[in-house]
Amino acid sequence: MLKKKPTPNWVRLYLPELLRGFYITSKHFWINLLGFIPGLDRVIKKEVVTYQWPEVERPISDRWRGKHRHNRREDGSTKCVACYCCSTVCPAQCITIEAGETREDAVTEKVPTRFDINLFECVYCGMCVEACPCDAIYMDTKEMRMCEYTPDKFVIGLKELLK
Amino acid sequence: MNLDALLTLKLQCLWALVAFGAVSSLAGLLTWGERKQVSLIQDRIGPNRANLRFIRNWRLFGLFHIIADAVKSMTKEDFVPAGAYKWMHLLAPLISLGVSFIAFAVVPFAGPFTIRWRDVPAVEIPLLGQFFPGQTLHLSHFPVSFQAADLNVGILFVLAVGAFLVYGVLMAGFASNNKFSFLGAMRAASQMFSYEIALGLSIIGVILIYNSTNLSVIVERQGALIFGIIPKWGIVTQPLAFILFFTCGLMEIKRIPFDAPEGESEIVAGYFLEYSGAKFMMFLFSEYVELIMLAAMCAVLFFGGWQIPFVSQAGISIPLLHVQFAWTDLPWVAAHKALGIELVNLAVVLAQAGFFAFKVVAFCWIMVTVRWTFPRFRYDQIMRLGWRRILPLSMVNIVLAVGIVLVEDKFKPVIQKVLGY
Amino acid sequence: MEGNALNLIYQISFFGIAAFAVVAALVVVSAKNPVVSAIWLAVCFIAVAGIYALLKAPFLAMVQILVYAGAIMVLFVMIMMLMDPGKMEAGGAGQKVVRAFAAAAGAVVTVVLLVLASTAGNYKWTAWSEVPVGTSEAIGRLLFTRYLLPFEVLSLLLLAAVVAAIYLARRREASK
Amino acid sequence: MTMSPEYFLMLGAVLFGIGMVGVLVRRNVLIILMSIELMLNSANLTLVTFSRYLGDLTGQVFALLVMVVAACEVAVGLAIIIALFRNKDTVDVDRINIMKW
Repeated sequence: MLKKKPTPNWVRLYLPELLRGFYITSKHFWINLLGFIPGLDRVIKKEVVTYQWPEVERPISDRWRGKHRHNRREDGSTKCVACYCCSTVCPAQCITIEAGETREDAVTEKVPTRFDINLFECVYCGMCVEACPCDAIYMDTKEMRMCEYTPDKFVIGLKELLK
Repeated sequence: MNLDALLTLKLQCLWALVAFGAVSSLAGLLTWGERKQVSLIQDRIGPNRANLRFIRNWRLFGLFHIIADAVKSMTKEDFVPAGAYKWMHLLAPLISLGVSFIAFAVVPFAGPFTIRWRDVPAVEIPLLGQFFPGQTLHLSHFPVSFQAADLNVGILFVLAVGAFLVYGVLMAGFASNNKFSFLGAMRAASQMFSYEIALGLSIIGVILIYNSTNLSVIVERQGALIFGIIPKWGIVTQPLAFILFFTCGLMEIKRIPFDAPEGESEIVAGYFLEYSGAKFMMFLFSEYVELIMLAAMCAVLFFGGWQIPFVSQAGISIPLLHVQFAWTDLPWVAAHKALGIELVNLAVVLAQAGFFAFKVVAFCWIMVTVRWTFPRFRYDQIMRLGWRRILPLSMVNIVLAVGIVLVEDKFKPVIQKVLGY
Repeated sequence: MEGNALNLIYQISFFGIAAFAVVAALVVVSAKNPVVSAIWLAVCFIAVAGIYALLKAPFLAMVQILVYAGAIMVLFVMIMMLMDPGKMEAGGAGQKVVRAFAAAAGAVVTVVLLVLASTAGNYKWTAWSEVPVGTSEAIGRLLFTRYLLPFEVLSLLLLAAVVAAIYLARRREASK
Repeated sequence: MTMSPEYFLMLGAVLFGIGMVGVLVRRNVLIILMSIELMLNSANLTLVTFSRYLGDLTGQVFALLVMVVAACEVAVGLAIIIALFRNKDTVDVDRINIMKW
C-alpha cells in the first residue's frame, strides 16, 4: 500500500509554494517578453512555440493522418477492389462502398463504383489504412485545411480520392 | 460659499471625467494585455492578427483586438432567456460596471499642487474657460487635488463600494432563470460574507498606523521615513495586512484563485452564463475595472500611493546618505524664479502621477500572473481559508498594529533622538 | 449668487434622493417576489445614505451602505435564494378587512407624523456652518468616551445575536 | 445648507408609514422583516436630522447603535425564519399560527 506522506508544514503555509509558482510563470513571461525585443533576441532565446500560421507552415509528420486518398495503378485507376474491409472496420462507419462488375481487362474481379467517405463522421483513426489488403487507401495527404461552403462537399467520392 | 467653492466643484467634476477616461482606457488595454501576458507565460504569441487592412496591414502586436472585440460584442445578438426578469437582467451588468467605477472617486492620483498664478478672466484660458463663462478665475494660491472627492471616510467609501459590487452578481444570477447562474450568485454572496469582514479588519491596521480614514492623508503620511532611510509605506509597517488585504481583494473581485462564482469547469460560467453581446462585455469590462481598483487600493494603502521615495516638492533628500538637492538650485529655476519653480512643481506632480500609474500597472501585472499561476480553490477550501485562516490572522494583525502604535507613542522622544524620525 | 447655486444643487439632490427613497420603499412593500423587494430595499438604504451625506454625516452614510446594503441585504437575498422560490411568494389576499384596517392605521400614523414634522420649521436650529461634521474621528471619540457603556453593551448584544443565530439556524439531526 | 428640517423629518415619516403599512399588510414574513428594517431606518434618519439641526453628534452615535441593533435583529430574525421554513415549509405568517405541534 502506498503510504501518504504528510505535507510538510512549510508547504501548508501556502505562501512559499505560491511564490515558487509565481517565480516559474513570471520567468517564462520575462524571457519571452525580452526575447521579442529586436536587439536582445540574440542573447535571450525565447521559448515561444507558436508558428505564425498561415504564413509559416508547421512541419507535418509522415505519420500524421489527414484527408484520405486512393493509391493508383499505373493506368491511373484505383487500386481498390471493393472488398469492404475498410468500411467494415471503420468505427465511425463513414465509408460507403458500392461494388461494380469486373473490369474489362480482368485485372481484378470487382471495382468500386462508389466509394464515399463522410469527412464529418470520420474520426481519422487510420483503421481503414491498416485494414486495406490492396494498399489502396491512404491518409497521408497532409491536407489539414478542409474548408467548403456547403456540408455536402465534405462527402468525398472516388474522383476526389484519386486526385 | 464663495466663488472658489463652486470652482472647486466644477474642477472636481472635470477631474472625475479625466479619471474615468484614464481608468476605462487602462481597463480596455487590459483586455488585450491579459491575453498577451498569459500567452507569453504559456510560451505562445497571443492575439496578434487583427490589423488595419488599409494602412499596410498594421498590427501593433494585436492592439486592434480591443477594437475588434468591442465591435464584435456590440453587433452580437442580445439574448434574454425565457422566464428571466427582464429589467433585472438588463440592470445587473449596468450596476456591475457603474459601481466598479465609483470607487475611483476617492483615489488620490497625485500629490496636492498649489497654483501660484495671477487671476485671469475665463476667456483667456482657451479650453477650460468654456466651463466658466464670463468669470474671473482665482488662480493665485489655488489648491488643486488630483482626487475627485477628498472624503474623510475614503477607506470606508471604498469598502462600501466593494460591498455593493456583489449586487450586480446577485441580480444577474437571480434574473437569469438558470440553475448554474443561480449557484454562481449564491457562491458569490457567501464568499462576499466570508471575505468582506477580513478585508475590513485587515485595513484597520493601516488606519491605526496612519491615524486616518482619509486616503489622501494616508498617502501623505506614507512619505515619512523610518530610520531616516526606509519609506514608511504600508508594506513596511504592515506586511501581514498587505498579504491579507491582497488575498481578500482578489476574492472580492472574483479573480482566479477565488473565482468559484464563475468556475467554468463546474458551473459553466456561473452568474453571467446567460449573457451575451454588449451585456457580457459589460461584465468583462467591470471585472477589469475592479482589477484596477484593487491595484490602486494596494498602491494607495500599502505602497505609498503617489509617493516617490526621497522626492518631494522641495527637492531630493536622502537624510542618512546626506544627499540633498533642492529644485531651486537648478540654474534654470534660479534664473526664472517664479515661473521656474511653478513648472518644476508641476513636473514633480506629473512624475508622482506617473509613478502611481506605474504602481497600478505593476499590480495589474501581478494579478494577471497570479491568475495564470494558481489553480482555483475548491469551494470548501475557500470558505475554510476565509473563516479559519484569514479572519483570525487579520485579528492578530490588529493587535500587532495596536502594539506598534503604542510603542511608537510611548517611545516617541527616544526614537526621535536615536533614529531621527 | 454662487451660494444660491450650491443651495440649489443641495435642494435638487435632496428632493431627487428623497423621491428615489420613497419610490423604492413603495416597491419594497408592494413587490410580489421578496428578492425584488430586497434589491429595492438596498436601493432605498443607499438613498438614505445619500441623505445622511447631505446631513453632514459622511461616516454614518458609509456605515449605512456597508452594514445595510453590504451585509444585511446580501444576507437577506442569500437566505431567500436558499429557499424554494415557489413557496417563498406567500399568495392570496388573506383577510381583506384586517388588511384594510391595517392600511388605514398606517396612513393615519403617517399623516400624524407628517403634521408633527411640518411644525419643525417654526423653531430656531443651528446654522449649517456651525454644525460639526460627523467624521469617523468625531464619532469614534464620542463613542469611546461618553457612550462607552452603550457601545460595550451592544457588542455583548452582537455576540449574543451571533450565538443565537448559529443555534437557531443549525440543522439538528437528533430531532429527525 | 439653508434647508429647514421639516423636509427631512417628513421623508422619515413617509418611510416610517410605508414600512408600517408593509408590516401590517404583507403576509410574507421576509417582507415583514424588511419593512421593520425600513422603519428602523426612518427612525435613524430622524435621529441624524436632529443631530444636524441641533449641532450635536449624539444623534449620529445613536443612529450607529441602532444600526448594530438592526444587524442583530436581522441575524436572529433570519435564523428564526430559516428554522421555521425547515419545519413548516412556508413563509406565510397566516400559516405560522401554531405555537407548538
